[in-house]
Amino acid sequence: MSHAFYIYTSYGIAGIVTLCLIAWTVLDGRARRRELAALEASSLRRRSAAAAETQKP
Amino acid sequence: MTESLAITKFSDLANPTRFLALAARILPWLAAVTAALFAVGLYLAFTTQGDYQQGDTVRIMYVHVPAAWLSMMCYSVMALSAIGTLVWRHPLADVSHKAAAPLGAAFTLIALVTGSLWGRPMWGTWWVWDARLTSVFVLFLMYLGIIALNRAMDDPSRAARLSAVLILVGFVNIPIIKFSVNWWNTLHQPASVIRLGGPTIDGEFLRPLLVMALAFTLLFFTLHIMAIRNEIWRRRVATQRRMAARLAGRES
Amino acid sequence: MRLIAETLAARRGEDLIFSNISFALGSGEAMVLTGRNGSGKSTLLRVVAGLIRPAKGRVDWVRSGAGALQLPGEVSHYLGHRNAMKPELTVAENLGFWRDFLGDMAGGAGLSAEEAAERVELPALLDLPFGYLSAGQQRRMAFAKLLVAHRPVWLLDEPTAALDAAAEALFARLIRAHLTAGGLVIAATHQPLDFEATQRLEMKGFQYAEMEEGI
Amino acid sequence: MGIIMTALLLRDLKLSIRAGGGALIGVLFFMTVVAVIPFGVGPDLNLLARIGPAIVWIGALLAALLGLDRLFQTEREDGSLDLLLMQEHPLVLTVLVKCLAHWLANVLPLVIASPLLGLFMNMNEVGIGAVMLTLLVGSPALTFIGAVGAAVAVTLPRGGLLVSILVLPLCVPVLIFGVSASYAAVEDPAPFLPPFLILVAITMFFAVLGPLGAALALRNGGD
Repeated sequence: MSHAFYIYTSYGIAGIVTLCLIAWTVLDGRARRRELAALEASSLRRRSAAAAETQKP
Repeated sequence: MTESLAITKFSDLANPTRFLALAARILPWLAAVTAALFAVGLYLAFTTQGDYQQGDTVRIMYVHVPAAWLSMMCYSVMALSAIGTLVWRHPLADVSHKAAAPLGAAFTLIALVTGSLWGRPMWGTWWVWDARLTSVFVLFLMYLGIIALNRAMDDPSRAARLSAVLILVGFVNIPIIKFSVNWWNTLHQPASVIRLGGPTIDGEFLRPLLVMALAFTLLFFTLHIMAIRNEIWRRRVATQRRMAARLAGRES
Repeated sequence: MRLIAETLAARRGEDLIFSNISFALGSGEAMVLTGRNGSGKSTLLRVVAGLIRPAKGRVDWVRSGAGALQLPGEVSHYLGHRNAMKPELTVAENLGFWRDFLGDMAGGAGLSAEEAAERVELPALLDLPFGYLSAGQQRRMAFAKLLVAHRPVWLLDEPTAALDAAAEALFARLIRAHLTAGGLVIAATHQPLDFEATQRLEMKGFQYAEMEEGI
Repeated sequence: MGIIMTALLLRDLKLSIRAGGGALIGVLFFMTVVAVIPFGVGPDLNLLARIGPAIVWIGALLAALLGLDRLFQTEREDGSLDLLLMQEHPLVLTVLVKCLAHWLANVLPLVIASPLLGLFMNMNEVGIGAVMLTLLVGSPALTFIGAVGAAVAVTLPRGGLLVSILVLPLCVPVLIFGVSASYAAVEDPAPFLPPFLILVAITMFFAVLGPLGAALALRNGGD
């Protein structure tokens, strides 16, 4: 009485769902971190530009 | 465990920045332990003997039961966080139940699919409106409803409070749903269906089951902490963007 | 290129809003609509844009040289009270969409989203969702929409409402540039804008006699 | 023209993904409605299998109408509708593309979810395939008919319910031929092809009539 198909399918689906979940969490985290870094960089740029302008005159 | 303790007891951890620091320290260890447990659990799951009655399909239980357990535990975690949101107005609690909802939905989905795959050779159809399966399906719909509610609102703190109310009402409702589904089911058909699991599990099956359950639980917490972190970052991005808009207005 | 209106009258529901309005506007000319609230400034602009059918009279877009006949609305930009931008999308996505969707008319070229944002002096906000912007910033970005696709006629309904003096001057500058390039502008405004209006049309509503005639 | 319409399609798809999960809500409604039926009629698998195609179709019909009232209303609220109306390219085409985007984002997920619900209703493989195929072919007609209702109700403050009331009677032919084609695939004596081809014809007919009617309504509903 071997039900290999059902067993492997259920492990396979469980694995796929879990992997998708992990991948989604990790990728979401990376995207957020990238956005934060970009914002950080742009605010730094703005701040330094503002500083340069105040120094000029 | 870490969050629920953190939420209720240590107000130090109220600070999201502290949470981020703590998460960064814990996460690698948690992930490593989870991976190790999964390795052991999967090894045990495929090497133990099959049941003489259910045959090899009992191996499906090693995934199904932990997923079903998680689907309920996750809802409890969300209910705790919802209390945190409504009673203590804890910022991390807001984030916690929002982050947990997709995880709960995913594990419930695994429980449903594996249950259906287990039932196919047992019952001869993919789906039976068995009391347990039906309750899990209703739980799945509730998870999706909470996710949809969270997505439908712009303002995160308002969304958190409203979905907290929904979560708590749902939590109170769960026993009633379970009872009525049971009643509905026995009303319509005699208990001819083989119950999932049951008390006749002996040690041979218990060991891989416990290891897998532990592995799944740790996986949930790892992902939960990561998702909370993502959510905190997402909110920071949003606030910084709004700030950038205001700053740009002032400069020009 | 001329925009000609003859004995226009318009109703909203059963109410007659205005009647017997005629004007002719040529290339490089601007007309300012003045008048108290409810005198029909917005309605006139919407009639010219083709969004409301006039109860009487007609508006024509006459172009020298042969070419396909076009409705006035099709050669116009319309900046109404609402900004026609989606709060969920970023400013760049909004401007990019209108640039692709509106397309350029013959005789001019639209700017890129970046250049347009540069013109309204808010280049830093391109990547932010439109909903994050303040009311004044949103209005400026809505104005930038006029720059991403070329249209000879600009119909502006209270373009500077809720804007500070600096932004008003900016809008006036952009309107002057459009006029110098041979464009036409019809603007309804309360406060005087700093560009040379060749025509001024004071909306007075309607005369009772006309209503009794049933126009 | 291609660029213009691609831009509109992409924008509408982006909006439906970003603006708070309209697609998710439709699928969720579909699942909930179908899942509630067994609680009403009881878990008798044979009965469920018999009524399955009809239930899945009705669920999909209701879910497809769910987000339709917002099709033009969001455009009107932020003023975009004025600009869509003013353009030189035909308004019918704009409406058609908006319908297409709405179908892709909100109705196609229903078609994809329908086999799952077929399993819940204990339908066999052929029946599930037939329901999915008829939904795939028939559901665009629902969107096209719905677009007329959405355009008529665009200026109404609470048009949502009204759109459903206006549109449901017009959807009856689609439902009749969709369900009868699905049953014909399962039950032997009835031929599958005639009702299926009529369904295809209905969809193609409304692909023309729907956008025309909606464009006409939008032109006349302006204020």
